Amino acid sequence: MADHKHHTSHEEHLREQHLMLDPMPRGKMNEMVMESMHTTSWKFWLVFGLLAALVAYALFYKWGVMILEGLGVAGVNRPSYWGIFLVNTVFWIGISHAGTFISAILRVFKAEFRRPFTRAAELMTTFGLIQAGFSIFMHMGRVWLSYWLMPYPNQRQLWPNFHSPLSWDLLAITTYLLSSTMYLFLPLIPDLAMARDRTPDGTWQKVFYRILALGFRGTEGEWTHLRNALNIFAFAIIPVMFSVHTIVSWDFAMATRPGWNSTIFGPYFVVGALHSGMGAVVMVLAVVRGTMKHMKYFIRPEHFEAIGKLMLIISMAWGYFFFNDYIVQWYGGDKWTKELLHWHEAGPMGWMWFGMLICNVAIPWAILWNKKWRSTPWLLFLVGMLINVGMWFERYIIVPISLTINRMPFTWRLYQPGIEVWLGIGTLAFFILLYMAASRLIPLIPVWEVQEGQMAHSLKKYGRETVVAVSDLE
Amino acid sequence: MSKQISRRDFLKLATAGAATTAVLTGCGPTSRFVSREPYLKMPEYTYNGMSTYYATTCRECAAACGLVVRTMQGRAIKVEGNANNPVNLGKTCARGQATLQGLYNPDRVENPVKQARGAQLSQETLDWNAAIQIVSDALKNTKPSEIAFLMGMAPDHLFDLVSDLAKAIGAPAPIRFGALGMFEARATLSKAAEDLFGKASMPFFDLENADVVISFGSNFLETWLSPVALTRGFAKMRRGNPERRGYFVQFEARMSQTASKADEWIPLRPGTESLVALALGRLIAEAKGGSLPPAFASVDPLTAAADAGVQLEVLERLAQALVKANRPLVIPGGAALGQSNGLAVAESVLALNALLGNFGLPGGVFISPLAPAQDAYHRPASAKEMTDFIAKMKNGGVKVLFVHGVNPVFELPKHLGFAEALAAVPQVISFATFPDETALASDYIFPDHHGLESWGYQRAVVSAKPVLSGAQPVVTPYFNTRATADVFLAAAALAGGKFAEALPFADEVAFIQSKLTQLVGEEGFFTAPEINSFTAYFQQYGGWWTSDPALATPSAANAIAKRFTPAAAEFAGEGEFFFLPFVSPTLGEAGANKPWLQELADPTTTVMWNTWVEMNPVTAHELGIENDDIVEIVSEAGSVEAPVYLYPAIRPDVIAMPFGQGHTAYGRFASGRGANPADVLGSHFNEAGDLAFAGMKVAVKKTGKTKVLSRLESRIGVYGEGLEKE
Amino acid sequence: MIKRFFVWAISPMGRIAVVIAGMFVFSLAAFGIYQTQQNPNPQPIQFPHNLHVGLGIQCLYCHPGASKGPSAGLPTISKCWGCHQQIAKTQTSPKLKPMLDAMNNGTNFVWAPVAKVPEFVHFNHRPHIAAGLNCENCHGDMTKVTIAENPQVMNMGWCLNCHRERAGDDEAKLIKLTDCGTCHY
Amino acid sequence: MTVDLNKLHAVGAIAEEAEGKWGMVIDMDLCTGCQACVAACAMENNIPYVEEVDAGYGRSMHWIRTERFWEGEYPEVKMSAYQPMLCQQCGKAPCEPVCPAFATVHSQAEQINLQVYNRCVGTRYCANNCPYQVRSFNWRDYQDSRVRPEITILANQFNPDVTVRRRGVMEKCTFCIQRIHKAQDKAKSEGREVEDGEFTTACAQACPANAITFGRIDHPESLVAQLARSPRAEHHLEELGTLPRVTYLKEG
Repeated sequence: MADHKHHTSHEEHLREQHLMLDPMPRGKMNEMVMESMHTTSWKFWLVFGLLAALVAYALFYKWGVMILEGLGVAGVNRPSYWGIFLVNTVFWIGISHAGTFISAILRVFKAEFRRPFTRAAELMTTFGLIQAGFSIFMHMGRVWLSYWLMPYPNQRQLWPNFHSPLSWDLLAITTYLLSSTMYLFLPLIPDLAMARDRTPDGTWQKVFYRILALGFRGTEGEWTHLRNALNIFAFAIIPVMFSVHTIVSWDFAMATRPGWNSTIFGPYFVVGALHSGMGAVVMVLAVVRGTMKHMKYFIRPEHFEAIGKLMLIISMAWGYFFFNDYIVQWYGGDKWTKELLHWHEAGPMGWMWFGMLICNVAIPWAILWNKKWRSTPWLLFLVGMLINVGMWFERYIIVPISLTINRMPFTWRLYQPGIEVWLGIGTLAFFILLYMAASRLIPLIPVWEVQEGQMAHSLKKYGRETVVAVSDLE
Repeated sequence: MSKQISRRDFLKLATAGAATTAVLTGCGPTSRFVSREPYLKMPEYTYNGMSTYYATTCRECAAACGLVVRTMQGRAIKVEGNANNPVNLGKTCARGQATLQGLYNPDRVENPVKQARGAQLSQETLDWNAAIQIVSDALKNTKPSEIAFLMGMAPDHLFDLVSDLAKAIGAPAPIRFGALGMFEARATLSKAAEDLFGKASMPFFDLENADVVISFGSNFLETWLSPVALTRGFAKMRRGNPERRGYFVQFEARMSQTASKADEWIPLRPGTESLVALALGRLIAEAKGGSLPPAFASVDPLTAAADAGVQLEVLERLAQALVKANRPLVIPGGAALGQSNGLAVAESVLALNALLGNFGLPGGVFISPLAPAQDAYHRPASAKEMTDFIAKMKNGGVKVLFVHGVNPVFELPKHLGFAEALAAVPQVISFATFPDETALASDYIFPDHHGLESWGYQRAVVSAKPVLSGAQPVVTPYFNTRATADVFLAAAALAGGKFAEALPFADEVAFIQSKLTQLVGEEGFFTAPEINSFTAYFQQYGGWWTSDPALATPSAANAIAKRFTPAAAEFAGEGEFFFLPFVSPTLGEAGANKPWLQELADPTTTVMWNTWVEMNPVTAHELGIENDDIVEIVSEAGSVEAPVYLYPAIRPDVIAMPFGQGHTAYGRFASGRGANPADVLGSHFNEAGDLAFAGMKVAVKKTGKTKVLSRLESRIGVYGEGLEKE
Repeated sequence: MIKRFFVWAISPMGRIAVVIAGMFVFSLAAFGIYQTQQNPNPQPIQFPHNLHVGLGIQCLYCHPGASKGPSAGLPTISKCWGCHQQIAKTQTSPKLKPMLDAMNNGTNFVWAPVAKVPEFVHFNHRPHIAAGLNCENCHGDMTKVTIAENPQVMNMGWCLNCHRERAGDDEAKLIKLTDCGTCHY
Repeated sequence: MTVDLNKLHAVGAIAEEAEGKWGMVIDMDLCTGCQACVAACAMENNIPYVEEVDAGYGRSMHWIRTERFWEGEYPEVKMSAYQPMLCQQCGKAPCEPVCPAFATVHSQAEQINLQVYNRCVGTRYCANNCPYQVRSFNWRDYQDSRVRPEITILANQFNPDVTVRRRGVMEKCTFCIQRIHKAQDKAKSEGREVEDGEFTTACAQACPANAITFGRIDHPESLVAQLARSPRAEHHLEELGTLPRVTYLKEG
């Protein structure tokens, strides 16, 4: 950067590269965001319709079939009592992690590059958690009685078992869903107010925005309250986020199964969740940037580059925890655990184990080192997708493949997925569907945050050097 | 008792019960408001919700185990063993337990039908009066010599009744047959006893008191003779003496369930059993010193061992063990007898026992006593006798055939041509409870009750104490069936004349009482002064038996003096494999229509719901055959297809296959499932007339098809499949 | 597109469709509630408990199983006939005609049980009687009703309350009486 | 509202160092693998059959199964002793703490593991966590006559003392708790204690080899307690600290 001869061109280059240095009038930017929401081609509705049909068939119809006929239509068996249902639950909770991570942690650490895509990430949290909820309910043999897992006073004097990790899980996920939805909603209020003001009267959208904007008018007091609330939430939600996936990992780590009974599972799962979540964020950003109007202005290679760096670090961390988990289990020398490790690598699903390592470690390391490559949206989309595949493999290895091996070799048996493949596709389709619907209703770019950032950023000259200056907003 | 419940009431009760049990955790509206109909007349000793227990006899095989059936509101709920009955002393096998699924089987013959030899069970129902008229006409209008009765293995009251009838009208004596008898080679054992002891009877092997047991192919823990009694005997042999654990050695080409419990399983070449037995005898005689008995003089242990593929040291060691044993016992049985030299095997084993001096001693060999009310030992027909009968049928010598309790179309080797012979009989009347292959090939099916709905008695063939096990209905008949004995009695009365004179009884129970009369006043488990109290006790205790064993001691002299010509068995056919069919331990001959027996894992292979071919893995790999590959087994008599199970404990030159599946009829659970090894068996017999079912050589061909066998065991965990070896 | 839906929904046809959809949902709910609330099957005869109990007939005379085993039992028609054949009114009373007909035809009454527990509850009358409970403790005062009615909802809370009360301070008894396996297996 | 967890049986799995109440001894030297116990158990406890495909896919519902392994290769091949595997009624059962609904709880009164079918929501966590893999899940409505018409007739045989389970519910060996209750009820009505050998489980009752013995393991003079003191006695996976109540007697 510093090699440029002319300051003006260097400045232009900086503006071109960094959204924060490339301000735009408030009205124009609002206009752009509104337009991005309203510009909808027939292709969008085609995809939307197809996905809706897919959700109706794969998720709801097939689920109905399974509820009526029993879990026999799925592939679960003895000893793989938990199949893809739990794989998907963990996977979706993992996906949901990156949203909060990007939004809250980066907000707390004042990472400026977060500003244009916090919303997109937070939406992922909420929608991902919904899919996780679907997956866990599908998993249950008698889902119509799932309310029994909630502690409520009843005349039978029965309570859920608070010893069970599943009870903790349920509470953790519910807490996370509620708090992440709140955390999504708070920064949304000014943008909803903006949308409300830019929506003609008499439309249902106007009603929608008016209700949701809670009468936000943008007074100084409102902004102060909002900032305070956001700060509190950003700090408060981080432990919730870590606890959720740690507790999910306890579903496994608290069990007596060989291969599951691992103390490192907590952080291993959290890092794994971030790994897949970041991959998912990058995919969403690439799609949003490629398909929605004006998004090339908001989402720039610099963002991909920054996320790419994060992904690289998380990939390394994941690699470390994987190695740690493996080596500790191997060194433990338990007969059955050794059998299990051997099964992972040399069993019929060994390709998945190697595939997981390639997707989660080898590919990110090979590609994300290069700044140019990690600034390329389509390449990052690819890497994000592979990471998600790899992380899905990881959960698959932990759940059905590990369940194959237990202390009773007479019962070892392979798992062959059945209807749960459809249900998994259904949750994926539902996730995308929700996202598509949201992209037409909710400003995907937190305009006020971007503008706030742009106001704080300026280019200053010290001698011949152009320097980016950031003023403290608080 | 249950007679007081009308059939209609019973059905209603059953439906109400079914409705209440059908809806469980959920609360559908149907379950909420059930109707409960009490008995029209409540038997004074029953209360709602409380069980009543009836003693009866298990009819799943011919062993005559006593049962106590728990009933509740007119439904049979659970089968328990009758602890008083000396045969089983309160124990049951899996087939006995599952007899309830025969009683409440969805595929029973529900009404008398005009079957007209259709492929499916006929829907053309008759009423019982018409049925009795048909039976009566058949009896009256046929020349007695052209009437034939074909019955099951069990020596029961119906056999007595039919025998009396046949004798009175001058018809040939009824023939009893069953696949179990064929695969047990009962005729061979009794012929050997006749040859050596001068009396056709079943030898009795006192397993429970022996301490070193050597068995030649006897599958006494599976289906042989009386498996529950023999299993108990085995357990006592093993652990009955706290000082010493019984030692058990099995010579068999494949590790059967029985062999799997042996301390030593010695795979020998099929057909060399008599050689090995004689060689053992010679080694023992030499070890004991003195003159060499003639029986063992002509065998050379070294060549015998070489022929059998067994090391001479092993035989020497076993000979030493037998000599040192306090109570040695050698048992012949199973496939060893079902070979061309089966009689020689039986005789040489008996001679070996004679040499060991265990005749008449605890843990030794005896002659089974006759059951109460029995004049002589009537063994079931051998396959040779069945072949003669088939020839008679084919030649038009049989005009009317009554079939009860046996399914020869399925059980006899197809090669013998029973089905074709059946077609040559103008009138076939079946009394089958289930629509089996023979029943479907009949003109009429006049269904008998299920065993748990019937009166009767049954003799225990193999028992130290003479046992007459009693049977009584534990529930009212579920369907419109009628006891075959009653049908014959009514038909005879209708026919009048000599028929009515032969069977002057009001009903089945009167006939049974007439037979029991001779036991009144006899010393036994109970003693009753007159017939009515005798019958009451007979029902209450589930039969009558003596208090003390009544075993006879055979004479050892003949056995030891007989000169044997040691020779291996001859095998028919050209193939490279010895073919070893065996009766499925879980299904038996007729268990395939009971879903829970199908669901039971075979003890050795853990296969469920199907037939398999056992093959040594090494041989299979040489032929390029893997697990679950369907192979065709071709013999000179026929061929059959079944999936392969790579069985680690079978000789490489032997393939084995269970008998029990491969039905083409017999209800939804049995038909179209698995394959029948009887289809490849030929018509070779041993000297005693038993089928040389283990005397075939077969070829194995890959078909290119596969069928995954359902196994309980894990192929990963047990065989390490799917894991690359480290 | 969604906007169009709303516009359509305001149109007359749209309103009708919305009303139909609403009625559909409502009737589904109503059906569901009906399914759980429907009345039991009618009794075969309008049996007056009050009259019989008033005559001094003991409960156990007609329901003898209660002191012996799990089920109290419902009487057979022959039990009714034991007394009623000596009562002249039996031959004439229209109320008793069903019994007379059943007796003449050799059929039987199909009672509709009133006091029921679900399939997964294994209730046993005997220990309750042995523990000194009287029939009316659970089944109400039969001198007051004609056809038997259930005075209370027989559910788990009701069972447990009584079990706890009766166990009192006896720890072993409390464990036994509140053990899941006492009723559910 | 205060809740005493003790009274809700929540402590069942936490600590029970006592020897238990009911116990079983299985002599593997006697077991011939004949499956009589399996059939008897199925008949007593209304266990559904699952038919060929499901059975081969590891969905068979046997509450007791006989395991056997191979040692060596032909001709030195040996089969291990038949090992009947059923719920070990652990004193510290791994299945109990993981159930979120208290559907599998420890019976304080009988000191066995209960499976309360009507409370089960089907998370299948207990089955995962069972080191013995002896829990079976109702994958389908195997006992519903609307799904299987033949059940209409077969249901006549159902034991009314045992709940018939529907889809989505976990089940396992109960040590024939219905027989325990019946014997206790009878003994109580006669004002005495249950005697040793007065009743037994369906599997023990059927076993032709008398390989299974059931009774009060906490009464030192009972047959089962005497057998459990045999030098051949061993517990499966004892190292996990599950305190199994089923003792196996080794061969030899």
